[in-house]
Amino acid sequence: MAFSMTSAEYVDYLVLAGREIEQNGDYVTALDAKTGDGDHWVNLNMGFQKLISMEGELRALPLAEMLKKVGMTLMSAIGGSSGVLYGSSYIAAAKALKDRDTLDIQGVRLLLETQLQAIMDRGKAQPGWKTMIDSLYEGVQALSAALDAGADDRAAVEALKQGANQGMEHTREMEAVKGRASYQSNKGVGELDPGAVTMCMQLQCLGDYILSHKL
Amino acid sequence: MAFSMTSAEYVDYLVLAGREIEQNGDYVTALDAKTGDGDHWVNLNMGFQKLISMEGELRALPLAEMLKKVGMTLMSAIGGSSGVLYGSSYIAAAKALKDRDTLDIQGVRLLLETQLQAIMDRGKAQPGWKTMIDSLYEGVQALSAALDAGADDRAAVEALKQGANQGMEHTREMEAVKGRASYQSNKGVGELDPGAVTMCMQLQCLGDYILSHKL
Amino acid sequence: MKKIINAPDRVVSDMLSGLAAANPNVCYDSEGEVIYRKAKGDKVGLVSGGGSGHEPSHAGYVGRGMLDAAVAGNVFASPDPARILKGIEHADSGKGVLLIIKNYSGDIMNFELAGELAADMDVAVKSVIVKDDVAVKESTYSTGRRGIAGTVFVHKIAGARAEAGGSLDEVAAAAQKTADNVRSFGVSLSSCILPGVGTPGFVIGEDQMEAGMGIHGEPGIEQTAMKTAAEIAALMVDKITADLDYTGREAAVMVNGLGGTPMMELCILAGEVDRLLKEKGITPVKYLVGNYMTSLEMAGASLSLLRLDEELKELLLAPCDTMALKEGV
Amino acid sequence: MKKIINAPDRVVSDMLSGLAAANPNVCYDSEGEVIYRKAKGDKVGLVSGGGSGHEPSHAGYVGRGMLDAAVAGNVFASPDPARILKGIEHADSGKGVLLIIKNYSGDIMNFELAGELAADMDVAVKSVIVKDDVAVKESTYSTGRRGIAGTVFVHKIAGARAEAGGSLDEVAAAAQKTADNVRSFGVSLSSCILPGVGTPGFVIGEDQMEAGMGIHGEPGIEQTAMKTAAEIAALMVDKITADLDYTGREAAVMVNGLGGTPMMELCILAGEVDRLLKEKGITPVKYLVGNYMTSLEMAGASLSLLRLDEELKELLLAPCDTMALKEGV
Ligand SMILES: Nc1ncnc2c1ncn2[C@@H]1O[C@H](COP(=O)(O)OP(=O)(O)O)[C@@H](O)[C@H]1O
Ligand SMILES: Nc1ncnc2c1ncn2[C@@H]1O[C@H](COP(=O)(O)OP(=O)(O)O)[C@@H](O)[C@H]1O
Ligand SMILES: [Mg+2]
Ligand SMILES: [Mg+2]
Ligand SMILES: [Mg+2]
Ligand SMILES: [Mg+2]
Repeated sequence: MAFSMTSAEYVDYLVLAGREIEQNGDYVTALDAKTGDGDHWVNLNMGFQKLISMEGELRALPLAEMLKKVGMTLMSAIGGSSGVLYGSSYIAAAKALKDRDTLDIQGVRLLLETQLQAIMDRGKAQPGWKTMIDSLYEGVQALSAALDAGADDRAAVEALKQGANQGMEHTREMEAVKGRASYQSNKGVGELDPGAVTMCMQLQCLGDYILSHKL
Repeated sequence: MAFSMTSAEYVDYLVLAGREIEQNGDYVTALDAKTGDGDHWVNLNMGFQKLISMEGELRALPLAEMLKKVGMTLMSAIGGSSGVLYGSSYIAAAKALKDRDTLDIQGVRLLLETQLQAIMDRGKAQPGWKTMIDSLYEGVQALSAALDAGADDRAAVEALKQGANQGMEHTREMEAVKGRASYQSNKGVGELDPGAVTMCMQLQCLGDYILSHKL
Repeated sequence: MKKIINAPDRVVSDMLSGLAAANPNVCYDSEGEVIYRKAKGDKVGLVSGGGSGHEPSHAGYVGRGMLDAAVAGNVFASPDPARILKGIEHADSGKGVLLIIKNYSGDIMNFELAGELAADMDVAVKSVIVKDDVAVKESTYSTGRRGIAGTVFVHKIAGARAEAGGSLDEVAAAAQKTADNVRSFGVSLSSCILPGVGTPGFVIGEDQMEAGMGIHGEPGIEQTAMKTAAEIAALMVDKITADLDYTGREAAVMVNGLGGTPMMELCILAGEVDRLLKEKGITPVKYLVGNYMTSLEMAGASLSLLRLDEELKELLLAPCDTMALKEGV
Repeated sequence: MKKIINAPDRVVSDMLSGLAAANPNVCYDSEGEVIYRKAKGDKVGLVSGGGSGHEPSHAGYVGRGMLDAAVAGNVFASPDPARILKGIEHADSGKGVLLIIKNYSGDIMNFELAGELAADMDVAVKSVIVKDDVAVKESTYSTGRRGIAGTVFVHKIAGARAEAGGSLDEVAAAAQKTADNVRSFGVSLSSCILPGVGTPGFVIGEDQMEAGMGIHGEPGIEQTAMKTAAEIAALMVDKITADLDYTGREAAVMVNGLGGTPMMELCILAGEVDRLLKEKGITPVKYLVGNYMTSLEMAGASLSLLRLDEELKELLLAPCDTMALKEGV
């Protein structure tokens, strides 16, 4: 079975992701306090709560415009590293998807690949450097591999979820190159990267939304 | 039996008083923290430790010079309210006793009466105002009353000790007029005055020294 | 107790020698624990001081346009008369010396005695007593009000008058006028630890604050639930303006941190104060926001409002060049 | 959490509006969370900024002889490019704008993007990145060293160069030279609480301190037993002078409090630093002792040493008139 997701439905997913993030404050803050400055959750949450407060407005926008608005909003409301990275990723996605009204599985793939590239470009960072990139990178890799191997939508989305989770888990053993964990003498080895954790949460929510509402 | 105390013996008493004060840090500090600024013990102790460190020098001085030196030392090493009050009291005592080499019971009486007057003058304060004056005042009153009634030295010294203790206890119910407890809305009622407590300690030590070494 | 110190009994001398090392315009007299101006002015000398633990008060205000000498006691304890006399000697250039004293029994007694000793040495000495803390009821019978952060305004204005060549009487009059027109009120959120004691003397409960606490941790007028910045500002402004009428007047405003409260919070408080003053028809013409008179590492803040007239305003805005306050760049 | 605030999500705007109320020389742009000079100079514009929580950095340094605009992000989070662009607009008078950036991924990315946007609008923009914290190893591969309190020297010196009419290239060169010659090292004694979080992210044990902690509470290089002021000074001076040779040179010295450490302790530390520098043949010619770049209410301090030559010295001592730093009264 194949799915197709409207702009409004993507906003539904964002609301779910926002709720998920909201509930994980203590956990994420503790992670960022260990290797960073402890503000990742407060600011990311502020960004997503802003999106939730704009839900109506966002739902009414065509896909590309919605993505752009999400990007601008996250960039300004989150600030810090995550703000500009998420902002850039959504603004790039808006460009890449400017001719589409809805997202099918290939659309989701393009969206995520575009976001990945935008984050890598803006962050001057690579997979394996213990950042949010790792969850997204392994998620996108798994999704693409599944699709290239002819998997159906459900299996492809499951692969995305699993890959994202593995990417997040892999950050535990990585040495940080960019971001605050790189200031530590052991480069944060032994701890999950908070940005990878919240990126993974979003990808899980996206997958779950598609699986339960669209497939 | 009558006693006579040399300058060196008075210094022995001061050393004992210094040791007694040293051991009561937590208690006195807690009292001054309740109604004042918590520094009474630190500073008074610093003053008496200074005296102890000068023991040899002090013992060698004639009575009046010793008292003056004690006054100058306490004034500068303690500082604050207690420093200038104790300093003034010893400097006044040195003047009043300048013709004596030793202290008999009348000498002790004169010493304490002079100190009391000096503290009241310098502090512009009266008995009943919840200060160190109250221990000294009631001690001196009891001593004088005993002597006037023909008590022997031992009984007179016992009266001094008991009076001082009562004076200290009475500060609990007094309203502060001078000093930091007067800033409180209830004027410190319900708490002992720290200055009265340390004054009482000294008078107890003085009495005990005379009772056990001189009588 | 975690403090950046060497030893509790060295804090005062270490602090003053460090301050003198950092400030080329002052010297340190270690015998008297006095910080004094290197360039002695041919003018009325200004001496202030008191217990340590209130830094940058008072040594931070020694310099052109403010104090000539600051005398430090032990932590929270007035310096003794001998030290104060040293300060007077350093400040005196033959035109007399004004002592600026905060209203505490200890300070009054020690400064008074020092003044008598100086008079014996034929130095003309006057003194002004600052009692700005409206948390305490004024009284002629008891010690009365404490002197707190408003004292810095007295230093500034008397300093400007002296720098401008005022006589001892004129300088004392300017200082007295300032003292008469300044009111303060403070709140604290935490206690502080005396270096020689090592543990806090009292505890303010989590979610509690103490209104009207003095700068030595002397108990305040009440412990209340922790308030917002707007509520704290309202409390401060209300207490102060209930005591002195500022309506329609210009005012200098000091939002003073007690040592452990960061600039972020002081700025937030200043914003709320500003709004309230304007609502009440008071015109703030000068703000000082920062740590001017502290209580060791205590968290909290005080507000001081100085009611201005043309004379006070001009003197307040006159140049000064000290470590902790500079005006007129 | 006890803070003098109204609400966690209002701290930045409340703080900036309070700061603007208290400082008649600046304006507050609430849309961009920008503090900018009221009197726009006909000169190269200087913009700095970063996460909030470091007050008086950066808004406290806006004024004659230092910054033209300071852009504030959320607590500990870089402002986004749109805000920074606002700051650039306020600072630009047609002679170009220099961005002074502390070396954090977040700040770099946001300021860089803002610079690109400004360039699209034909504003000439250059930037200088400050990385003075020797607690972190420098690296071209990774983010490398953090920028901390030494940044204030960059503001001061670039500001003086701009005020003196320097071109964008000249101002950038002065800023770069300062950044190249300044090194810092910090220790902290306590953690701090983000207003939006409400509880401390970590705890430093009683009798422990963290050496090399950043100004956001990023973990330092080691937790050690609490040291004396003399030992802390030695650690700081050693780490800094091991990284850059100051022997026989003049230096500017900043003893910076992290927010919760009072002036008494900073002065004691300054005294120890002064002694050590002189022992090493380094000549301190200017001291700044106080809270210049804080970490909310964190207890602790950092030392910054700027190696001077004649040019840097002259610019350092040139007049400036800001809320948090005044020179040349
Ligand atoms: N240069 C970078 N490239 C990609 N991701 C980064 C980069 N720098 C930081 N991150 C990610 O951002 C997360 C931290 O985000 P946040 O706490 O919002 O920013 P900050 O580090 O500015 O406080 C890190 O955990 C990491 O995943
Ligand atoms: N004016 C005064 N006259 C007599 N005793 C006083 C006076 N003021 C204070 N005291 C006494 O001094 C004690 C406090 O001493 P101390 O803590 O050294 O001084 P400070 O109040 O300056 O901190 C009080 O408890 C009280 O007994
Ligand atoms: Mg972070
Ligand atoms: Mg006391
Ligand atoms: Mg005291
Ligand atoms: Mg951050």
